[in-house]
Amino acid sequence: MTETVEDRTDIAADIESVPELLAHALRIEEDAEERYLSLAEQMETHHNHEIARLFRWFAGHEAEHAQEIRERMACMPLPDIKPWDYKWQGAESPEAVDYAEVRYTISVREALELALAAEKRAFDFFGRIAAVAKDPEMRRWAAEFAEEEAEHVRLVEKEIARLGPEAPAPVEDPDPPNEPL
Amino acid sequence: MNEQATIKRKASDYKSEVKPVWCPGCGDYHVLLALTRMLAASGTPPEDVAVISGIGCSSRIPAYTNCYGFHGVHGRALALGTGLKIARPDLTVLVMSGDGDGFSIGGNHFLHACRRNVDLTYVVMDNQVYGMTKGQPSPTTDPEWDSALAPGGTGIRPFHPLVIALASGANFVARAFSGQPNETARILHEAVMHPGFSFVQVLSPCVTFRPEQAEWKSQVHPAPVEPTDDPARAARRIMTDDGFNIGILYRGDRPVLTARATRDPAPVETLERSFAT
Amino acid sequence: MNEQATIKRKASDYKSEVKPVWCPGCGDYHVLLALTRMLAASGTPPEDVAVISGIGCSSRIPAYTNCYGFHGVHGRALALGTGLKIARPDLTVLVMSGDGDGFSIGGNHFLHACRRNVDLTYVVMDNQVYGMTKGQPSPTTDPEWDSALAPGGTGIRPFHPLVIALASGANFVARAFSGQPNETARILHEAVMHPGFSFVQVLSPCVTFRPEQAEWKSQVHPAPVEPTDDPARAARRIMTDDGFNIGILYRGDRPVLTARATRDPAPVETLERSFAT
Amino acid sequence: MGRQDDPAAFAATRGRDEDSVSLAILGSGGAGALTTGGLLLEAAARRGLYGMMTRSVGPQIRGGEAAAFLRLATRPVECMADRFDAVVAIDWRRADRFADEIALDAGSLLIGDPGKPGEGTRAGTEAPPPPALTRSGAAVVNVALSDLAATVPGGRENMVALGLAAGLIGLTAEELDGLIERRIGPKGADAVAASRAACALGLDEAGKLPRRFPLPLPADPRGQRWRITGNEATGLGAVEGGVRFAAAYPITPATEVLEWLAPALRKVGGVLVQAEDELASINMIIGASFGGVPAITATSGPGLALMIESLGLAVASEVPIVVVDVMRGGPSTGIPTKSEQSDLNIATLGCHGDAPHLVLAPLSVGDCRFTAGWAVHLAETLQCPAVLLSDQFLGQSSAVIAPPDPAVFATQRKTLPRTIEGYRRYELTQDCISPMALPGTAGGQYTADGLTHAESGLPSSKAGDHRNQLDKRQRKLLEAEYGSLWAEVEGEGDTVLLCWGSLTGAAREAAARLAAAGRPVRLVALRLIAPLKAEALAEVIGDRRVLVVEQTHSGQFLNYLRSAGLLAGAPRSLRRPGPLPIRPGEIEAAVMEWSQS
Amino acid sequence: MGRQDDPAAFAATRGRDEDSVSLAILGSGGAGALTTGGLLLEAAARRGLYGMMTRSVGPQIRGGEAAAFLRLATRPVECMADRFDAVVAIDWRRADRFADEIALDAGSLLIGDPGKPGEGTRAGTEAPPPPALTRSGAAVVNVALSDLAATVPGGRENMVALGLAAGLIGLTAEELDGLIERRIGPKGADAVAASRAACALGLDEAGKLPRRFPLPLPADPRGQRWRITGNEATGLGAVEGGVRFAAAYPITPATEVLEWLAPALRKVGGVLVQAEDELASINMIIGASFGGVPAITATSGPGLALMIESLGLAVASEVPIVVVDVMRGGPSTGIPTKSEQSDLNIATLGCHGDAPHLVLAPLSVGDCRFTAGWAVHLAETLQCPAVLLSDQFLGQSSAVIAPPDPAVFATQRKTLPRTIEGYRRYELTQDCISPMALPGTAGGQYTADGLTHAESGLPSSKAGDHRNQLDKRQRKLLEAEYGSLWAEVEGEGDTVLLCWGSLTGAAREAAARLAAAGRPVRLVALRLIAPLKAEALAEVIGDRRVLVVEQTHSGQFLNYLRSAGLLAGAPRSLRRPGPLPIRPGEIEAAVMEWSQS
Ligand SMILES: Cc1ncc(C[n+]2csc(CCOP(=O)(O)OP(=O)(O)O)c2C)c(N)n1
Ligand SMILES: Cc1ncc(C[n+]2csc(CCOP(=O)(O)OP(=O)(O)O)c2C)c(N)n1
Ligand code: SF4
Ligand code: SF4
Ligand SMILES: [Mg+2]
Ligand SMILES: [Mg+2]
Repeated sequence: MTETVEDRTDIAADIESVPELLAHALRIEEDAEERYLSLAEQMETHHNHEIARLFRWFAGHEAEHAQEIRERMACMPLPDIKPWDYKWQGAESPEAVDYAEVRYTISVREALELALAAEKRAFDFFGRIAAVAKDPEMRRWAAEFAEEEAEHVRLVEKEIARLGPEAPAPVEDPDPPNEPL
Repeated sequence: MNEQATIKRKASDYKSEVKPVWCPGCGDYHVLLALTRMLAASGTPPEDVAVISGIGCSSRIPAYTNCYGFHGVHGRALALGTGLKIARPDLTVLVMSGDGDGFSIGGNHFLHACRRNVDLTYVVMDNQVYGMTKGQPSPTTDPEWDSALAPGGTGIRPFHPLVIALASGANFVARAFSGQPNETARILHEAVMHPGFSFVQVLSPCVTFRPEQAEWKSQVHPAPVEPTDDPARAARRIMTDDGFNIGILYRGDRPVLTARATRDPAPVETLERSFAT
Repeated sequence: MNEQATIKRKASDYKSEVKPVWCPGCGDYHVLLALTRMLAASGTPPEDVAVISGIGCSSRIPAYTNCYGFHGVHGRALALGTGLKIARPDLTVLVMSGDGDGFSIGGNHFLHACRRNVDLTYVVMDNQVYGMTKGQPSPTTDPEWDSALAPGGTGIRPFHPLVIALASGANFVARAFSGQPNETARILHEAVMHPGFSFVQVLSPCVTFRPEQAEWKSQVHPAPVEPTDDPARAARRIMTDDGFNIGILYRGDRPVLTARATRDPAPVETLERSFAT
Repeated sequence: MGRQDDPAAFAATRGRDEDSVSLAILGSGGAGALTTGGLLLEAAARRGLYGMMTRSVGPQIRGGEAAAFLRLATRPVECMADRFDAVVAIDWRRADRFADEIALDAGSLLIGDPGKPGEGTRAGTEAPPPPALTRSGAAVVNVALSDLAATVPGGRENMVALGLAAGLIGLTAEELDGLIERRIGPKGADAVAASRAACALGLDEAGKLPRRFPLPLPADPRGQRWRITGNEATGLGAVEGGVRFAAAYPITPATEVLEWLAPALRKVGGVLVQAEDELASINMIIGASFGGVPAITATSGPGLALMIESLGLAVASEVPIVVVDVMRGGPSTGIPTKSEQSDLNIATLGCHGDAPHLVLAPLSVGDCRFTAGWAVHLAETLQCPAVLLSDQFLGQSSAVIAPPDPAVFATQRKTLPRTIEGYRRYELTQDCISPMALPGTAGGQYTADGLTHAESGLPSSKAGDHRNQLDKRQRKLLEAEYGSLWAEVEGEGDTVLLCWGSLTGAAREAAARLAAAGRPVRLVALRLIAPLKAEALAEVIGDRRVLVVEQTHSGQFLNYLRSAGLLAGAPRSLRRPGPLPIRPGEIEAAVMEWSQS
Repeated sequence: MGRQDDPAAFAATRGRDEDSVSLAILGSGGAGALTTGGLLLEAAARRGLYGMMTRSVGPQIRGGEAAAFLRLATRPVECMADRFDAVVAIDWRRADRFADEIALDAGSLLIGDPGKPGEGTRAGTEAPPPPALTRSGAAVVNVALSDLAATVPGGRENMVALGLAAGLIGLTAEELDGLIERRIGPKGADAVAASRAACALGLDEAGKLPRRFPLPLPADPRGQRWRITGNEATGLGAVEGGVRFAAAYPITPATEVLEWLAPALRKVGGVLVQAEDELASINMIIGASFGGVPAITATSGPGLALMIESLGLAVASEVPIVVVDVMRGGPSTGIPTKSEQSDLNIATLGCHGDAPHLVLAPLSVGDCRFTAGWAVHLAETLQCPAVLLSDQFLGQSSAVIAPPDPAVFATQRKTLPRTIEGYRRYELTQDCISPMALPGTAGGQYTADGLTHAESGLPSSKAGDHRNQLDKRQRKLLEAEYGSLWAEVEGEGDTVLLCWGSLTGAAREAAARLAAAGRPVRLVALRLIAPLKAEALAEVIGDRRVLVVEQTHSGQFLNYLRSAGLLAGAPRSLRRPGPLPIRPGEIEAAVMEWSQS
């Protein structure tokens, strides 16, 4: 009842079974998809259409991913886990971009870097389970998920590389609130 | 109306089609997330939930949910929610408001809702500023914060919502941080489950007028001790904490105010009797 | 305007010709006595004192004094007094109100006046009932007290004014009993002298609607310990006392909010400059 | 000082009303004048008479000077008379304070204890009643009430006064005995005996009076009588109309509505909550009604002022509520214990923005029952707040009447019965009423909003949405069916007496007298103030000239009617602010005067 | 949809205004449309032109779609024009949202980046602007702003747009360079260079446009110009009028009054306090003014509603205060960012009881200065609250004008200079103004009261006292000297255009055009709403027919005038609620139509 986030910082290691692991994996992808969609909507509402498209593209990826997992575990009953009982290491499922990191003037590079960080967190999550789980089958699953995330990381890194080395100037808001008339 | 409570629901079932107009980066997105996750976990059908608010950026939240909602006038959400809950005890009533709405203009209702202890949950999305009216100091704003309305700062001691809640008799008192949506969902869940008046202050940054609140992420930390059921102790703790203790801080067991409806109501005609001479 | 402060004055110099319409036996007579004695002792000329009130039996007090008075609307005395004191820092401002006026409809101003810490004195004549409207429960009324509006009692936890005052930042907190007019005068005197917002709850029985309050006389007792300057400690003490501790319970030293008026004001014409293109 | 302010001068011009008798019973600090008045009213009711009692008290919470004003009659009465037949003073001490309110003439009697003269009257040189009363020419009768009471062990002056007053109007010892038995019985046999004896002494004294005003039996002596105040009747009508939730913040003179509702609602399965202030009370009832439970609050001017912002919310979000305003003297704190009709402005036009809503006014104490019920019915069916403008006179007068009509309607809020696809809370419909989903109805979820919204309820700042919803909310009121209930229209004549609310009783009585005097007028008393049935009103007025009667200083009612383009042809205005009521004779006189001019 | 709601249909019937040019600059999320508009306005001001800019934004707090509407002219302008000459879109994305507000015709230009078409427009098949704009027949001109900007290192689209718009109205490169230097200078030389270069590209593009609307120099090019909003002007006028205390609770669109006052008051030795709510803010200013310091607060409809109870207190206790209501769309939360005149009811008649007080309305952005000062003067001299009815249009429009008139009065509250025997605060005096003792004055002690009181200030429920004080408070307003300031009366003709407040600009422009067209009318614009100068108004109307123009749904102004017995002969009403303003051409058309019928 009274345990708190911090208490659970390192509890990814506590995942005890394959179904539990799969439930986490599925949640990770679903959350990531949902988050990207929501961010895309925000960008549309605030007219940053370029980034909106980018987020939708990521969302599509995550959706595919989630679907794959769903198909693979179709006959495996997964445990019903309350949002706060997932064994993440941080405040949120690792692959979801933190809402707080996003501004409406965000640039492509910044968006990609956020995505990269998210993919890396997911990779770390699975990687850690793959390293510490006792159940070999869990390790196998985790390693497989970790590899997929690694694939994503490379993909995003490639995109960032394509942007070229020079960092684009941060976009300032030419219509700040309270602009005097 | 709870017959469908066993259907498994997803957080998205509690979200409406309406796209929020909050600034990207606003903490309120996380609060919405936490709210819908909490409701999904509770399984209460969306039609049995009412989300009541006042006016402010934060108070826009009802229309973003798929529950019944009331976007009332500035500062009166708690009174409206109280009337609703007493009249319709079958509903889950969440009152959601901002620090301006809830602690400035709505301060009196806060005091008296705590005392009254009706079984509802009060969530204040605290960004220490009036967001909607573009950046004036709220009761929880730092006295030094410079703004157009208070150049150089207000010089006024911030309002301490948790202490006031305790002092006025809230039955459940917690602090959450929007950047931890799952923990926030858990706290909201406990708040809803706890009988009586539950108060949750959610630190929810305003990226636009208080960009410095991005720091909160690294400042929050779990409350170091268990929740207590002793209000004096809880108050002392909270009065001396750093404002970033996250968790459930107090759980009381005061009797809940209910409508005391008669089990078998008399027919209205019986009321005439007293007038006969 | 204090040049006459050395003239020796009597309590009666602070009483007007107007005969109170309070019920004989009402505690408010004693409060009036304490007030005028205090003022006489302070020597402040009556024209430099303003007594501001709301609506209620207790709120009738200004016209019974020979000071400037404002008998405002129900619940808003503190706001009115705050405006007056900020605009006219040279005056001694006393805001005097009842438990309904001050804690029910006026609760929000109480919270924020405590925070704001303007140098005025707030006296609430608490009889735990709405006297003027003939006997309804007030926020400080016992939950079991039976009345026409709440047959069998409200079932609601009483409001704890001193705790709320502390929690909101009052700079001086005391409890007095009208039946001890000299002690009350002393407490009021200290309250007025103390810089910042001072709050004094005066238990002042209503003989008409709460005749049982005649008992208070034997229930009150001096606070067993010295006033503290630690609000958390003061709160703990008060939260656990029996409600009849009389005396000064807390003295703080928060900075007083003043108008921050410029020493040498600029001519109004200078304001035009910003509009020129 | 005009004639209106000088009751004596005024009374002198009026005759006695043959069907009724009017008494004032006075006393200071605990003399029991109000109790005496109440007992007398009850005795009259038992005999099948009709009647009305109002009271006036000093500023003291208790123990102040008090007056009970009674009018007892063989036919229904809805206002006080022009003059008093007699004043019975248990003591004369502060009788001067009530002089304004007691119109007397040479036919009146001033009966009281010579041992307790008025303040400032010089013993020996002057009669014990204060000059403000004696200068009417009324006959002074000294009855040593306190000496008489002293002859009975445990006897009290007010019981002697009761007997005296009862005798004055022709009640019998038997009638009084029964009353005393019922009322004093619980205090034991000794008390009953003492009261009876004291009362009998009073009855004896009555026999010696120079004049008496005995009332015959009423036309229907066996008819049932209720003793009820307007505030109680308002509560009753509201509950009958379906109200099951009330939020309360006490205020004079509305508190009794709330105090009546508290136990009554509990009995019938409803609930009353005490709020921290009026801002809370109106929002609580909006919340309850949003949840589907018909809801009410009651207040007076200052409280209504605080509710105004949220009244607009109820208009915009289309949540039915009933707000009772029992008006008192204004502005600001004003005169809390006296009647005035000066909240008409705020009730009709007090909201910011264009916020059409219902405003109704009961036309008599008994009509509070009907009009309150109708207010609930209209609010519920039209999804709109209704302000019920009662006043201190209606609210706090104790009337003895035949049981008043209840409002019987098939009240049904137009709700969303079941899930429909694409539900829009604020849909533009034929009758301008949008079906309202109640929480708990699956598929009906929406967010009620005070922001300008589209049909869906979502905020919109589009000109079309704004206008559509404004149109809808205006039209639903204008096009609703009010039948003939919007006003009472009585009689024929070349003049219309146009009034509203509590002045109806006086106007009706004036109309009756004018008819009897061969100068018939048409009475038009508005029960529905807003929306104003302007066309119907223009029609019942026709080309008659109009005398607008109201209890305000600025002529709020007159102005309101004119704002609708009515009364183009020089209407006359008979108006006065509180605290003194406008008497039937004044209205009669105004019509007569106009006829002569 | 009537013609009024269809700007295209409407614009088609109107001609171009030769003295002014009207531009809309659009953009979404951070495109910089508002900044661009502001710069353009400033450039125009520097040239000695006149102008006005309003803005419209999406519901997002920032990063939403935004539009700057500009009208620049060689003569003073007080309203927006009927139609726009050109739209410059940095992008077309949510341009549809503003279509209602942008009246265009075949003579207009739609200039924008083809690479950023409107949402939902099908690339290739349709022009980039949304159909809602193109169906006006306006010519579409594609200018690849973003490609152009990309050719300049650090160049931004909105700077290209600035150059384009500047070129369109005939501003020169030199004028723009100076502007950029001043505004961008602080960001460094690179930024200045980039902006200049981008701007120059825009100017070049302007040269290629099919049409341009160059403005000549104004008649008085060397005249001083102020750039000011109505909210700022209100603050300025108030301080000039003597205000030294303000209490604030933020609300759109009044916040800027308060935010302007905060530092300004501090500068001149006054103070602004932020209150916890509007109940507090009005009571704070009552307190300050009771202490002798002229005091103000500013709010909008919802806040005014909360202040109503205490406004009545200020009336009854005769404490001067000024309450600014910057009106927005109502009822309830309504449309906070759009203008409406629908708080007339609450401002004039919103109090409970009879509570006469001052209501004033500024007639233009610049007049906010004068009328605010006059409001302070009247409040102080008449010891009465004044409500100043500004609105979102006046308050938030940025105007370029000649320095407006200040209100210069010898404002002096009638105070008690020294001790007098038997001082009575509410004494009945000849001019109905009772000398007011300020705290600190020995012998002047009294208790101000909202209860009905005697001259002494002590509570009274006597009819005479009540009436005397009601009379006095009414008469002091009615008999005060307002000179000719109560209204602007201009021109002759058989028709009166009757309006108030912010609609004056449009009505005045309509009157000028009608006069030019040989159909002169008389303009009557009320600055003093209450007390209504009914006789003077009747006189200036004479037997002319009357067109009442107002921005409400229910015709509040019309009804208010009729309530005073005015306008008996069938007036016409031209009215519409917000958010769309009533344009001069509509008023002109209504008069023309009436003439023909
Ligand atoms: C009666 C009234 N007063 C003032 C306002 C203006 N107003 C709207 S929201 C707001 C403050 C909102 O602050 P908060 O509750 O902290 O919400 P946030 O926008 O920060 O989430 C104010 C003052 C109003 N709508 N109604
Ligand atoms: C706005 C408003 N609401 C309600 C009232 C009615 N009212 C007058 S005094 C009072 C309560 C007074 O109680 P308290 O302050 O405790 O004073 P007491 O009479 O007990 O001394 C109330 C509810 C009012 N005058 N104004
Ligand atoms: S202004 Fe602040 S509170 Fe409002 S939406 Fe933006 S970030 Fe959130
Ligand atoms: S009612 Fe109570 S509070 Fe009022 S004067 Fe009488 S004793 Fe005092
Ligand atoms: Mg906030
Ligand atoms: Mg009390």
